[in-house]
Amino acid sequence: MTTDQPNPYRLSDSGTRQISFTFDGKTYQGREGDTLASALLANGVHLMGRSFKYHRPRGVLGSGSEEPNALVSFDRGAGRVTPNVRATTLELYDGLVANSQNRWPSLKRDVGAFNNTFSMFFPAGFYNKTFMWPRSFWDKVYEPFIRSMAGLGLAPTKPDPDVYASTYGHCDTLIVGAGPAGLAAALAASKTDNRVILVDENPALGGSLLSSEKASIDGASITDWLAQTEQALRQAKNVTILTRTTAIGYYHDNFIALAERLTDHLADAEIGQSRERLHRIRSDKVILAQGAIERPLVFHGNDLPGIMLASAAQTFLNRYGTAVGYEVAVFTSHDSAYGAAFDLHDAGVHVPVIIEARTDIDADLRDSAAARGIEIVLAAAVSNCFGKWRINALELYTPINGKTRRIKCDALLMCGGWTPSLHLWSHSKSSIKWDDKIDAFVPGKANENASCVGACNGDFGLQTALEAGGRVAGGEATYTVSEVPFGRGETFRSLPNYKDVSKQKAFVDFQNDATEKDISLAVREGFSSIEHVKRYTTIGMATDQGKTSNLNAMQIASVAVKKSVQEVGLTTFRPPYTPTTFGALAGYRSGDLFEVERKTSIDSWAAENDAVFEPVSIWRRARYFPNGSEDMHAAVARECKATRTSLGIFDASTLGKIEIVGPDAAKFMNLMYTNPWAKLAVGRCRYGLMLREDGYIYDDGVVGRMAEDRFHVTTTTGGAPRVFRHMEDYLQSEFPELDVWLTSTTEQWAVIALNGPNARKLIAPFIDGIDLSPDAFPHMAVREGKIFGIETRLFRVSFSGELGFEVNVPAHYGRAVWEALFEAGAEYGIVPYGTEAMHVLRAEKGFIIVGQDTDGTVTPQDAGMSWAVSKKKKDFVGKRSLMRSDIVANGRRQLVGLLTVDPNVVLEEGAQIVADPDQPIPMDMIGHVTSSYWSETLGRSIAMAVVKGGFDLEGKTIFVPMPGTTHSAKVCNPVFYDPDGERLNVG
Amino acid sequence: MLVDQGLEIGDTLSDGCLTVLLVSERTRYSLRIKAEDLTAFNLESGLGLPERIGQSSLTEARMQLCLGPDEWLIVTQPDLDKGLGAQLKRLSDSFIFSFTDISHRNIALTVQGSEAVAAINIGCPLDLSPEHFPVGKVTRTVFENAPIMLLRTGEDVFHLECWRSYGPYVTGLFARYAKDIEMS
Amino acid sequence: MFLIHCPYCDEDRPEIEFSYAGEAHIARPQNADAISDAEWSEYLFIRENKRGIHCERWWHTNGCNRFFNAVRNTVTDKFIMTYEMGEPRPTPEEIEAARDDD
Amino acid sequence: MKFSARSLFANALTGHKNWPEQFPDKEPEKQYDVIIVGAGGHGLGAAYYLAKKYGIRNVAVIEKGWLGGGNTGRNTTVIRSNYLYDESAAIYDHSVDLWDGLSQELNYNTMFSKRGVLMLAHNIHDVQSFQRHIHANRLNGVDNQWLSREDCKAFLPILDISERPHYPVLGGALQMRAGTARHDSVAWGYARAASQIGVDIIQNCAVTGIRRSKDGAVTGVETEKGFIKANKIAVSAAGHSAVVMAMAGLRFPLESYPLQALVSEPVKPVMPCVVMSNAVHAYISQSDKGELVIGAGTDQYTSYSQRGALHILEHTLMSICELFPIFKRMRMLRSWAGIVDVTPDRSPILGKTPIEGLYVNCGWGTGGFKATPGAADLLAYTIAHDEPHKINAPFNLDRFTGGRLIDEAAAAAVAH
Repeated sequence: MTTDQPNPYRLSDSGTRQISFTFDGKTYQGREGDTLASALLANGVHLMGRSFKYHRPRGVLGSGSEEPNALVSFDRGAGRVTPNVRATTLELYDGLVANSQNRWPSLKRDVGAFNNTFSMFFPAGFYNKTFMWPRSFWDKVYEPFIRSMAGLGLAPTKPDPDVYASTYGHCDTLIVGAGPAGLAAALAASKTDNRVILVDENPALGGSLLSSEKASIDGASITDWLAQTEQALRQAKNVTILTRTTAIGYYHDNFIALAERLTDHLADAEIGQSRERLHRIRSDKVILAQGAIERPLVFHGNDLPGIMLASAAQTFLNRYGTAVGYEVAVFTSHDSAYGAAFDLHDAGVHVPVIIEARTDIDADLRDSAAARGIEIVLAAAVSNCFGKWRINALELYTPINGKTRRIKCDALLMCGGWTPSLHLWSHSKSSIKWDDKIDAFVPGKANENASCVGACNGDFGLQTALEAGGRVAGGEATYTVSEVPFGRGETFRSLPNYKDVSKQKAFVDFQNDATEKDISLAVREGFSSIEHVKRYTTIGMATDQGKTSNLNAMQIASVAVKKSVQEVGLTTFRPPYTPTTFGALAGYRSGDLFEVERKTSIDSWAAENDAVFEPVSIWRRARYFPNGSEDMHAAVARECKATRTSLGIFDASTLGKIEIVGPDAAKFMNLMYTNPWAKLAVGRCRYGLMLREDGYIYDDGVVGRMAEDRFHVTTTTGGAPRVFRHMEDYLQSEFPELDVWLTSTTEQWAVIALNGPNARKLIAPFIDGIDLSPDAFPHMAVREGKIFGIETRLFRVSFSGELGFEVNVPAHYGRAVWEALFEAGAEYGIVPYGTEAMHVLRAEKGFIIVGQDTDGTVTPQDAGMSWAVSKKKKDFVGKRSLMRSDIVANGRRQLVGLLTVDPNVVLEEGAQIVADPDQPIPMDMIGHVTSSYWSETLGRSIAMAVVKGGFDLEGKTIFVPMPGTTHSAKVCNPVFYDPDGERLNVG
Repeated sequence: MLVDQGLEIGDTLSDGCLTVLLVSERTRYSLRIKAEDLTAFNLESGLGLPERIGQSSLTEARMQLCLGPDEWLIVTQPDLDKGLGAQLKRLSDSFIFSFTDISHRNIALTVQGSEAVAAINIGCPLDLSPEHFPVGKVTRTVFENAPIMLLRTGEDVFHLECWRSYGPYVTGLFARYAKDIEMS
Repeated sequence: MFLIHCPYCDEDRPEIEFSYAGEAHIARPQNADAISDAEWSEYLFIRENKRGIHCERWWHTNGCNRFFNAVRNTVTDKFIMTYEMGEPRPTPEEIEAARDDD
Repeated sequence: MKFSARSLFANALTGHKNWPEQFPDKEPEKQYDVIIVGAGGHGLGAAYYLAKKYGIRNVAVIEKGWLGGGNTGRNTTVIRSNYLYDESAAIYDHSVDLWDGLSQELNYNTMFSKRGVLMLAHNIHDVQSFQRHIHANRLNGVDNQWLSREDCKAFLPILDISERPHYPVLGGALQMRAGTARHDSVAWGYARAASQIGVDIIQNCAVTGIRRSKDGAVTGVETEKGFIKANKIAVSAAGHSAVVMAMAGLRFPLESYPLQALVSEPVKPVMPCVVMSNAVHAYISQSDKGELVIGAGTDQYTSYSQRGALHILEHTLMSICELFPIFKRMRMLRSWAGIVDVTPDRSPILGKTPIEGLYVNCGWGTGGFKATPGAADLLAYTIAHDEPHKINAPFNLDRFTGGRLIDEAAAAAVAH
């Protein structure tokens, strides 16, 4: 036996490059192609982690994604630390750094291990039974303590600098798993005209083939067959191969999520290169070839480092050239472990004993063992294991004579049978059924166009898998295979031990430290459903989601509750198959691409002119334009004053716009809005109020009639999409007989609002084709013409109470027209204003903002807008609801104005109103402040509020209790400024 | 045209396999007419609007795209195809239909190259294989958070339209994908 | 993400192009003024919320912009059929004939 | 056997072999005074309070599956009471009052952790809306306070308060008395306590019909285990409420939607409170086990499949990554869905029905867990007195007829 010098447990030099890596601060040598686990094992390091609850020392249990024990923190620099990575799947690169977790200060000296010493006090569910007294200790002592014990790996502390990708994909056949069954399926499918995607979570194709050296397929060695197969598949134009890709979840209608790892295996993974990619695949047909996972045996001491699944040892040997020990014992109840024992023996490892739980085995196996000089002890069990950081001996127990025997070993392999991987199958809501022959669940009826093939279908053995794979993909493949027969096994619901069961620690769920005893306790305490057992013991809830534990738990529970395993059933499989990076699920959609940020065509001007922005739905809007060091208050006061006295300019482009066209347009408008539309003349505008069918205010906006059969509707900025939907819904579902069509034109038009006495003077020189004189173009009118030679829809409307125009121009010209107007406006001291000044100006006039002064529970009557509701129309959406008993009842909250007794007090928006400020808490609140501002124009504060029975309270004083003080205010009409509307005609 | 959106693309994003170009100014009309009137309308107008959802009729000067059972988008090159607006206005005397100028509502991108399909599929959930999405097919769909309209004009060429304020988001996604191609 | 057959596009399209629009075949009362608050609130709020075969409306928002009807099994989430707005509710026999779930 | 550190110690010495069953699974008797349909936290709790406070012990709780297996065991365990309207604040605050001390009351540690719930404001509308809540809560005596952007950062140092274009943090509303509890323990604790005072818990027994007398009053339930007589029947079946009510011939203003949640792998403590962001539909806390517990929005369609779509989770996680860029490398361990029954005004229906002897507790939507003790107590009161308590009186069915809705969702509506 020759070994690698730096790797004392490396049996065969794979010929790949030697590289170095660091684990817990110590540098080791490994080889390219290693996983962290295989490299550590090659160095003779078995202790890789600590368990969750009892902090017990742990080594690898498996060799792949099923691993519950060997979890490490993978560290590639600031913000790039990933906790809880399985050492068995972490691909080694030169310079890799990883650290063990859930231990302090070090893996060998771990303070938390005292939990293990006192584990008898911490059985499953213990926390329900204690920490209750003294009561005050819970918040201050117990709970903080429990929380401090939480978690496995360290939480991240810095933002992740890496980026992620996401994509959609489609295919005819998606094959999950590139073991023999998956490869055979892919080969067969590659010969059709189907589009095929083949995915495997490993870096290489082959699955179990990579661990089975001795077989041959069609006369070729496994290595050669794999190479040929891969070449054939890579050459086939209709096949896409995705390695390092995990199928994480199976969703409705054959929609499968795949997570592809792109850079974790690279020594120089640049920042900016996508780290992972989420594939969202729709496939006509799905072939699941996910194989099976070996089950541990549940016996006292089965969690010491060095004790692992037989198949894991076989994989470490055949795939990584690494011996998990040189004195390797085997404990099994299934034939398949013999192959592992023989491979190890044949590679030069001493196998002192195969402890066989069954009373008899096939003669072939017995002969093969005898030929190798390996002792088999039948009807026996391991009753104890010795060693601190790694097993150094086991105790063999033969119940028939009650004898025990101590056997030295440096590793112990176990095999309790095999569990077909039904995770994705079950995600798809396909059924499963119990198969007595293999003591496991196998696929039942498919709920989608999907099939399971090979070991995950309960069909074991290489030839079986290959042929099943070929057949399921439509091929008639036959393979000539030489293989070690997979054999069969027997399941032992409990293994013999001379110790009392309460003195045993036989682990079922390794990571969560849940034992056979815990299951019995759960059942004893009345937790008879398997879902209860899971939740009570936490079995299956660790980061491996019970891949190695669920079936054992179910079988133990079935004995405890005295039911058949079918009756006990399995807990639900929940996506994802393996833990999946949040960033990958976010994909490209982070930072600037997290959400659309809509900007108007004038936005860039605002940015250049130092606007302060605010988000309004997904639009970015200028909130105010500070001059130099002005604060918002000063800027808004200045903007308002300029608008009231001369001229303000405002970007109103974000308002939603819908063009309503057709001979029945007015009829449709009549149904959608509370106002009457039939008699609105062409060229005139009207304020429109829209309700939901329940009678509450939904949206509002000015509507212009452009022609008999054409309306230009505006909506609130945030309301545009839902108003469009609301209209389409009624048009298509309730009023399909109407000849009318809707077109969203929000972004067709840039809208420049000019308000102030000089508004007309400003535009007059640049307008063609419109008579701007007050008589020809009155307030609430709309005309089509040109401005600066550009087509415009010019509205004479005002949301400020001043003379106002809204210049609509095709969006592309928005900024140019704005700039030209701004330049020309210099002579009037034109001031750009933002949404904040707009809000103040409209509040001074008592105009509502839907969503601020109304909140989805306000009717037109409540808002004092009965004037906008047609009394004559037979029908409009929401009409009937306005007659409901509680809607017409007294005491509804009504929109009023408020003037604080102290004019300098600006009430807080959202502040609550009471009639009696001296009452005790809870107070009887009669309303709240909806809008509140400092009005520079009026030289005092103003507010709008909804108040119970508010219309009748005009002139009365109400109170606004604030922390430490109570403000008083008088209820008034909400039109604070120019109640007769004379300003509309000034200028 | 899109200076205001901070978009000044028109350059190749990555090594020829993916090019995303801003389409120059176009005139666009949304045309709505009941399906039962279409035959007569086509006869009278000579427009030759395609009859089924997803179909298009394409010339250099004009694209006529059927987006819904009663909905067409007509996109024209303004310097090659004048007078459509006037023609539609005339037709409104004889037919009940709707047309609305939305020239400025949309922007258009040409997405082309061997990576065009993959690039669009990063955010568009449709199957863009030629069997499912042949040349000439058009539809509204989504590109992650952006509603888009997608038309295939060639094996590796797509005409993509979206509302103008969605432009930077859409091109931003393409730019990220282009970076992925470059770095991989 | 469902794959939904749009009866107007006559194609299976991904769910994210669609918006769910609630239970189908709820007639808006024509005589709203004449009916009681209770009857009106029934129209507004009462829903079958059927566990099993459910008639519902969808809107092909980012597609052909049409509202349409669907029959879906709310237990399995499988669509049984879709049909154009205005078509009557399919009979139990028609639904049974179209089912391929269980 | 009373649960305590002492009994735990004593049992440890005997190998934990002497713990009795916490809640024996019973076969149904022929008749009960009260039958409660649905053995979630609400139903089990109602049975407990009926027996404990009102002396009505001949009670059965009938469950289709396993107790606590519905929304009780599927939610993200957020508990808070800082609701806007007086009616809502009263009902949820009543619940929080009961949460405090529930462990001692039940002699079962439900692990109510008052770690604080911080709701983030991302735009001016949020700020206005939160201020309105805070002021209303203050005058209602409900704890809720405004934190500035900087205060939020001080309270939760891992919060990213940078000025980003999307969903910047402008401040937040913090309820310190709010927090989380251990969901399973709540169901188990109520089940054990109720069992101990005589309540029968009958699992794996679906109700298939509700029988009524000629004059319309209920007389009992048909079940998979036969007919069981009772003159008072309370339905507390969350997502399946409409299905059960239909058995009595009642149609309800309810729709059932899938609601998904997920947890990450466990990590050491990093998230000391609960954070909610309504604007991006995400909420997050860290369990005592170390998992980040994350709630998503509902799917758009009604369903009973307990299965949701991937894009809902994608959206939730992209929001979480945006709010907490340090979590981008965290990994989703497990995701699942519950069925939430939602009323038109997003407030529950808790009280009598038009049918004599039939009571209902439903429509809690996404907020049912936090209400568990309160809803249970009020349902018990309503059954015992055959009339609602003043706290749940406004949550009647009639409000939909007259229009006096309690619309918390509308009050938070975003517009303009």
